[in-house]
Amino acid sequence: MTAAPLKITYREAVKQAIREALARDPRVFLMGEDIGRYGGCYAVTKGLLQEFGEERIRDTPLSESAFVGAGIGAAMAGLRPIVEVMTVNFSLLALDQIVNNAATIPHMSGGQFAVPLVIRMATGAGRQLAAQHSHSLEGWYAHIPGLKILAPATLEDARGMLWSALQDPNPVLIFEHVNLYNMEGELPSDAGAVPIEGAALRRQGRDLSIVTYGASLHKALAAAKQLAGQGIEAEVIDLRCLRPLDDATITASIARTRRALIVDEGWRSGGISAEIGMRIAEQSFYDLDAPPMRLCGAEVPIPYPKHLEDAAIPQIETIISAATSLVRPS
Amino acid sequence: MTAAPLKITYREAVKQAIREALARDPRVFLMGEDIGRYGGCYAVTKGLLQEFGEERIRDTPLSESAFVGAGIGAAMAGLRPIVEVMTVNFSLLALDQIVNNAATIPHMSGGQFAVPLVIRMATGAGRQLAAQHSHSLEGWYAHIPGLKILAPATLEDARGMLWSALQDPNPVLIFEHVNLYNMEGELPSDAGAVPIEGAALRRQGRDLSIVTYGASLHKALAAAKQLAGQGIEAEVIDLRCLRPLDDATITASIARTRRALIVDEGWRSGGISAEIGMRIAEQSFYDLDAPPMRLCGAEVPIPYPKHLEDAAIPQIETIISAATSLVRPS
Amino acid sequence: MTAKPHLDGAHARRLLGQMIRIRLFEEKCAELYTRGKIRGFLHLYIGEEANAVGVMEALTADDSVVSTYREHGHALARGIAMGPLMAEMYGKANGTSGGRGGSMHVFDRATRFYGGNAIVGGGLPLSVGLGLAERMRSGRGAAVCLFGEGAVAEGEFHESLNLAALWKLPVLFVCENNLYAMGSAIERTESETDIHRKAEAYRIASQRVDGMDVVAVEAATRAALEHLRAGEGPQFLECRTYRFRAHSMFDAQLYRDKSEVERWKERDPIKRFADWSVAARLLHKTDIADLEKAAAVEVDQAVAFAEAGDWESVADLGKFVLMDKVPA
Amino acid sequence: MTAKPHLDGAHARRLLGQMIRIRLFEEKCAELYTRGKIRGFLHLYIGEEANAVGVMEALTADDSVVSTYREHGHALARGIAMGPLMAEMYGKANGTSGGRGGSMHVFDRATRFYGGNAIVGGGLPLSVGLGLAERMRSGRGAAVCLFGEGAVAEGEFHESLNLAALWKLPVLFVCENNLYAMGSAIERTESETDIHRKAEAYRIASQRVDGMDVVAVEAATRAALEHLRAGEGPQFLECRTYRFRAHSMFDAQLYRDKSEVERWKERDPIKRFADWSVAARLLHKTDIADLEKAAAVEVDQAVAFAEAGDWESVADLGKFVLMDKVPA
Ligand SMILES: Cc1ncc(C[n+]2csc(CCOP(=O)(O)OP(=O)(O)O)c2C)c(N)n1
Ligand SMILES: Cc1ncc(C[n+]2csc(CCOP(=O)(O)OP(=O)(O)O)c2C)c(N)n1
Ligand SMILES: [Mg+2]
Ligand SMILES: [Mg+2]
Repeated sequence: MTAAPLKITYREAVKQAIREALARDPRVFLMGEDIGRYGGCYAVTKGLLQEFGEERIRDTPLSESAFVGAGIGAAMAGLRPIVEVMTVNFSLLALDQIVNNAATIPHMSGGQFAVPLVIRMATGAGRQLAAQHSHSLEGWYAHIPGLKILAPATLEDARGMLWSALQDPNPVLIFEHVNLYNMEGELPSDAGAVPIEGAALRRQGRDLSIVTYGASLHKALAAAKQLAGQGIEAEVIDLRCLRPLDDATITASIARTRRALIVDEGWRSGGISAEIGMRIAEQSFYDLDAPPMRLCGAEVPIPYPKHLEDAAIPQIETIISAATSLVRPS
Repeated sequence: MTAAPLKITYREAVKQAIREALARDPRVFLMGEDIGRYGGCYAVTKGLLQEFGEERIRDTPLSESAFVGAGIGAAMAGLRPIVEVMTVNFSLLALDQIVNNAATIPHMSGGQFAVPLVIRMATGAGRQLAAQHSHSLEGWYAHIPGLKILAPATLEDARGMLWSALQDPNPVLIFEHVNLYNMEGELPSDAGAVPIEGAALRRQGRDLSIVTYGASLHKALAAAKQLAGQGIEAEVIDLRCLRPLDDATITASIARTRRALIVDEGWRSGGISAEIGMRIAEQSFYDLDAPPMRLCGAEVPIPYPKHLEDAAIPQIETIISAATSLVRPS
Repeated sequence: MTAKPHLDGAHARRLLGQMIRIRLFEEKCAELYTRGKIRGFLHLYIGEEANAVGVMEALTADDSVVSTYREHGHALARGIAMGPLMAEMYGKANGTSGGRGGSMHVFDRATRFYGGNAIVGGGLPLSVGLGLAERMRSGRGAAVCLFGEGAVAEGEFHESLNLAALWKLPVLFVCENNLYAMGSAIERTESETDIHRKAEAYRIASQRVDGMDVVAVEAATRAALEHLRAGEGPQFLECRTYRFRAHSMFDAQLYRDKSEVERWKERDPIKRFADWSVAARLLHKTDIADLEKAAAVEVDQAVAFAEAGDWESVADLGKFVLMDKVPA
Repeated sequence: MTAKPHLDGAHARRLLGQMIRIRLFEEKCAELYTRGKIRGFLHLYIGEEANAVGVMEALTADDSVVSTYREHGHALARGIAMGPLMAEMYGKANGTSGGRGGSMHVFDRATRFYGGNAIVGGGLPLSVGLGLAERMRSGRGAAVCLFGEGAVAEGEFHESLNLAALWKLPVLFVCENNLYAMGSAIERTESETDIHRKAEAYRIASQRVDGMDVVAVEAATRAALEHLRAGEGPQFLECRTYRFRAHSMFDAQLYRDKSEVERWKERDPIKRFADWSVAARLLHKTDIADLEKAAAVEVDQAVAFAEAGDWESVADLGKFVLMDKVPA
């Protein structure tokens, strides 16, 4: 029996997850820029410093490489750090630590050391923050063996993935889309952990499968609703986890719908949609009635003005028209 | 009329290209770790310090971010730096500068500033240097708009791409596979610049198209030779340039062969082969007699022992068996 | 050593006028932000104007400037026209960067303004490259790199200072130490809080200056540039300053006391310099009113310029991702 | 301050024995490299043995160690058995890291040896994390981070030292300054060549020590650890040393004079300490011969152990890419 659902934001769901982790496991602590006194760039961690104190809520200097690396070391030594890199844009400064240490040491040491580290970061465009603050690189990170890559799109996942990620012996990167923080919905007050593997079928349909994740999931669902009005029934898959990918759910869906549209905000060439599309081509080739299609971010540094930013990433309308052209080619 | 061909190594071809650039354009200079006194980690730049002096052959401290960023600044100010990042493994430390400055500023500044910078790096596995020194990330870099990504596989390209890259107004990354430096061949003594766009058909065939680049090209050609003995004629495409990709050459080849095998040493998921495979699925779907296939690096940090390293990357034998299974499925 | 610059009335008017222009421009920006005309991140420089004006007053056209996301003051003081700057804040095509950069990414080729940069510390390596180019071409210019004290913790600071010093490049590092990086007080981010002393660890000559005193900043900059142009290598300036406003428009300022802000406001660089100029009989009270009026008019015109601007066509979204030539 | 450790015969024998073990192990490695038994990059520590031995002698089992690609000496002195170490050089499954790491990536959980690291500066942030874990669990251990002077130029050095000092973490930074980073002499890479003074820019207490003198290194390490364990925060040790061999097996050593190498060889830490021990009547000449013999036997056994090892099965290539549990 689940408790009564409460109205809550995605931001609040993440915060509850962090608070629960801190309360349940003394090895858990938080580290990142302005997570304490400032309350977090996106206000996710507001109040936690007061509640848990400075030892466990650690404001860091602007030193992405050092504090991510310190998180790796602390995890190797048995703690369970949650490192917040304020946004994915700044994570490039810590990439060497993530790739060459976190993702590599377990294998390279012959399994002697695990890196049970969670790194959270905000990702995505849509707030007119321009080229250096609007990257969508979660799909890019999904190239790295040794990492697990999560992209919670729903309140349940925002609330439930963190605890599972902390139980995982591997470095887990959680990408929270900036445009989701204010999203409201209902969540049972006793909502708990959810598994961090497997995709979720968020909508059933028969005419095409829309494969997506993160903020684009909600655009895809809105598009699917409108498409239904036109007689096109889209199945919508939320990947949830970008590494490892859940091939089975995708393959099964395409066996039903025979058409695939993959949607992500990242740059098209070499993005996660390419991987998914190629897997579909490899595994579902004979099930397909049409070539797999993808709708991605334009291959440009994201510009500041709203009309250009909007034009640079998938929107409900562009999803609808892509889906329509896939199902009803002219 | 070209001059008589001379026997020469890939290493020497790169050096000739650098030397020519230094001699022809006073704005060109070289900067990187141990390129001067030491003579270059792979001996590519040996002797250039003596020839061109300290102002133009600049040994840098171990500061990848700063000297790559300095290259960007110098290029913006009108010079033509060639920055050597000793190997791609260390380039992660400079990634913020490459992505957020070099690739972004021209667009973000509304076209006011160009970044006519060339960054050279060694890439690839195969020398038993283990996980932190064996990355193949050129395909990963190809995700970034604003960059051009080159992978010279032949002596002609090693000799000729650099000058063209220096004429290009955009940041160009040149990836030289470590296993190619000792490759010998013949090159006309007056070999000059070659265009830095477009793939090259290195072998013609009718049964399948092998799409590859870099060190894998030579494995693919060797495999194609053996396949011919079995009656399978493989066409072999050398991508040469990983960003932008030359779709037309690939598409035309597949229209002839109806089968595609993509080979690269990088990790499979989210690698360049995924992008190429997806493009083939998108553009050549109805030309294909079989799903596009890829043969990539195993998704592991590359281990030190030779047998495991060999097993982790495509080899002539695995290319042959992949090609065979594609053309003659059991 | 250059002495404190001998100020005449014109000089005082210029300094004060620049500071007032910046102040009024930014107050208007804040207003336009609440009206939704400016979006994204907006970082105001209010309270710190003396730094930009003092530094830029000492530069020549040969010098180049590398800035941060808090760069409106730097841009205006460097000579970028207010209309295109405001249009950039709007994201209009008649903005300095064609509207693509917005508040954080003002670029201007004509004044050698190498950009606002939204990656903390991201501009430091660029400035080393600009200095290197200057040196290799035997130019007379300096590369002036402005950054906040928060950037000092980044590895780029360390690598850049070492490289500039090692190669004796003409780079002037200007650290605008406003005591906070977002909500992090410097005591909470630096084990050594006396920043200008860090420069010594690279053997870079450094000065600390009162960043609320425009004349002091100008004098220190001139002194530094003199050493620099004499071939003595990079110079370092720490300007002790304070931002009166929030870090950005999203900041509830939980991390500092109102009283602290009020104390610093008593040292408002504009009021202070205006009072002093009047007391020193360099300016008349009416001069000040005139400057304020002129700046207000200029701001209104800038808004009108921005309002009248066009939006870039969506068709041009991909333009300049790859350049087809190096701009002359 | 701890005084210079009072050496007895057993202590001297231990120090000398360790240095001899390292030397003979590595001379064997060089030989095995030319025979193709060891491949990839091989970085020898010959000449620098006093650092590893002096530092490790002062550590306890609670301490953890973060090292570099030049770590055979660190590993042996820390107590990693020679057999598995040699097997790792071969890439055999009975190696310390199951053979996957090779020369540059020795890991050993039992001795808290957190790895050789082939990214220069890459281990520094890890050590900060190890120190943090120790602090948060109120442990008594120190995180000891060894790195070359070349790493000092990396941003990671700067960020890590600041963070460790800011949080007063129990990290002992040991810079093995052998004057060269590959072919780059320190004067060509650092604007301030007196490295231990850089530590001061982070308010980290630092000592410089003769890295060719094992007793001095041990004493300095003990002193540093005493401060560290008293809660005084990170400590910094600069060991002035020299590598007698090439950077790696691919290095033609164009960048330094043979005579310079010869001069340093006169200060060979093994010979020097052996002579001193005999002169001080702590050891007898026969003791030294015994130590050499024992080490030679141990090396032969290590080679036999490595030779006898199996190759990891190709089927296990993907094992541990993702761990299925955290090792206990
Ligand atoms: C690399 C990086 N990390 C984090 C941020 C987020 N951020 C933007 S401004 C800022 C504070 C910078 O403080 P400071 O350098 O002192 O400059 P100030 O804002 O005070 O002018 C932070 C943390 C960023 N933009 N870049
Ligand atoms: C980030 C990075 N850049 C470059 C290299 C190549 N490299 C390996 S060792 C080395 C020199 C390091 O010198 P130092 O830190 O003094 O250590 P030493 O070899 O003298 O012990 C270089 C440049 C590397 N491994 N990592
Ligand atoms: Mg600040
Ligand atoms: Mg060294």
